[in-house]
Amino acid sequence: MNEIAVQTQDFDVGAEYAALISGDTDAGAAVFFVGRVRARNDGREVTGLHLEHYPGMTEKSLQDIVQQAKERWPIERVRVIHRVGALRLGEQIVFVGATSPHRAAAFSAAEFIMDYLKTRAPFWKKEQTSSGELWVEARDTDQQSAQRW
Amino acid sequence: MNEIAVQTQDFDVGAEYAALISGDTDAGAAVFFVGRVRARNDGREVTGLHLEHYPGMTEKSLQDIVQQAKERWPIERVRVIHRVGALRLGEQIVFVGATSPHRAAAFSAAEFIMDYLKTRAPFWKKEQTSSGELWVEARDTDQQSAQRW
Amino acid sequence: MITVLFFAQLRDQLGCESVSVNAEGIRNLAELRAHLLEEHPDWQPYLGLESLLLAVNQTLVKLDHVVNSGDEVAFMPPVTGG
Amino acid sequence: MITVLFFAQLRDQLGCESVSVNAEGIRNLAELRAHLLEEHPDWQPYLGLESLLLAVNQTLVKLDHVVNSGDEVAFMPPVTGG
Repeated sequence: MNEIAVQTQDFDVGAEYAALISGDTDAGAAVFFVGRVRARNDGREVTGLHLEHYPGMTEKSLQDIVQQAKERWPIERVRVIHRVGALRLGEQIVFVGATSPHRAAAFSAAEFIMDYLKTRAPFWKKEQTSSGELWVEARDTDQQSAQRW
Repeated sequence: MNEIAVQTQDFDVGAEYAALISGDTDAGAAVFFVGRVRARNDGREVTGLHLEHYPGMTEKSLQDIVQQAKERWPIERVRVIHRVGALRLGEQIVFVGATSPHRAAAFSAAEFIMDYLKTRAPFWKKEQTSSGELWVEARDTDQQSAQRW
Repeated sequence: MITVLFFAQLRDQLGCESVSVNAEGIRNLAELRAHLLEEHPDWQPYLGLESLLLAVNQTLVKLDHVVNSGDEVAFMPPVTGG
Repeated sequence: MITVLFFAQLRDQLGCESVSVNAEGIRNLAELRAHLLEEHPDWQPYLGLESLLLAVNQTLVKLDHVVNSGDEVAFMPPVTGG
């Protein structure tokens, strides 16, 4: 299993979890994050997203973020999936899974990967809303989250 | 779906995830923790566990912990499952899932619930090891983790 | 009467799962424990441990918590679930 | 030559996805940007933004990063994935 996937197709959380723990009895702790297209964003009614990315750099930046997580925490396995292209309301966008012997390490690694992905990986969301399309603005809170680490 | 389950039977992470997000397009973020019986603990070779609990108080304390999480963070849905009885190497012990519009809230709520569960919910592990059975000792690091919140 | 429960290694150490105690003259958990230790001096190394968790009617409380007839009291080792 | 790529709203604003620039006399990203703004003064409100992310050969870098012929350079709005 590759650690990183950038893909248009959906993913199966149960299958990803099963693959992450398969045959590994040292990883007592597994933490997962799933991000989905939500109905409201900054007060706008969202009906869908288009996710643009920078092919090549996307995979490279995710691999670099995963490598940094592994250097900081005793991680057994990591899996990052990010979808691109057209996504409808409620659809899954991103999956991050991390396993470790230690609970705190698994939580920290998964949250670190998400915080870095949000501020360093070249993805851009264009929202479809009731009043037309618009590019999503980056949030200061995401920068602040990433600066914690 | 009940928020809390204390049970001998195993759980299906994919099905639990599906139930948590079903029909809810406001929860853009979902965080899950799964704890499993691991092969090594404090240098001992573990072959299985027996999980004892205090029936009645267990459910009450988990419900209280979930309530505290909801008062601290904007949580959409929560699910906590803890198994009791005999568990073999690699088997799932505990599931905590939390959904929220906000990533940071979902991460914090799931980790808070685990930290409190580890120090306040009346479960006790007896390990089967290559050199016999022994009751697991509580860890200072778990107390410290719970005191962060 | 007060129902007193013991769990996990504490139960194994005392060789006892539960006892019923006459509530008369017992105002709080500290007095309940003193009463139990008077009747079972050999329980001191285990029931005297400061690290024990205490519950009255299935809620965690401190040693100065009031107990009444009909209460369910539990003495428990530090928990190790999750 | 240097390949320069623009992404997302920046690409929409410039009405341009990529340009090739003669590397001669251009030592770093700041000079590359100055060169582009000389040729396209109307790009200033967008390409002049301090918030833009910069990459050379698919790695995030700062404005003083060296560029050479053959490099792939990207100017990008702050990212919004996840």
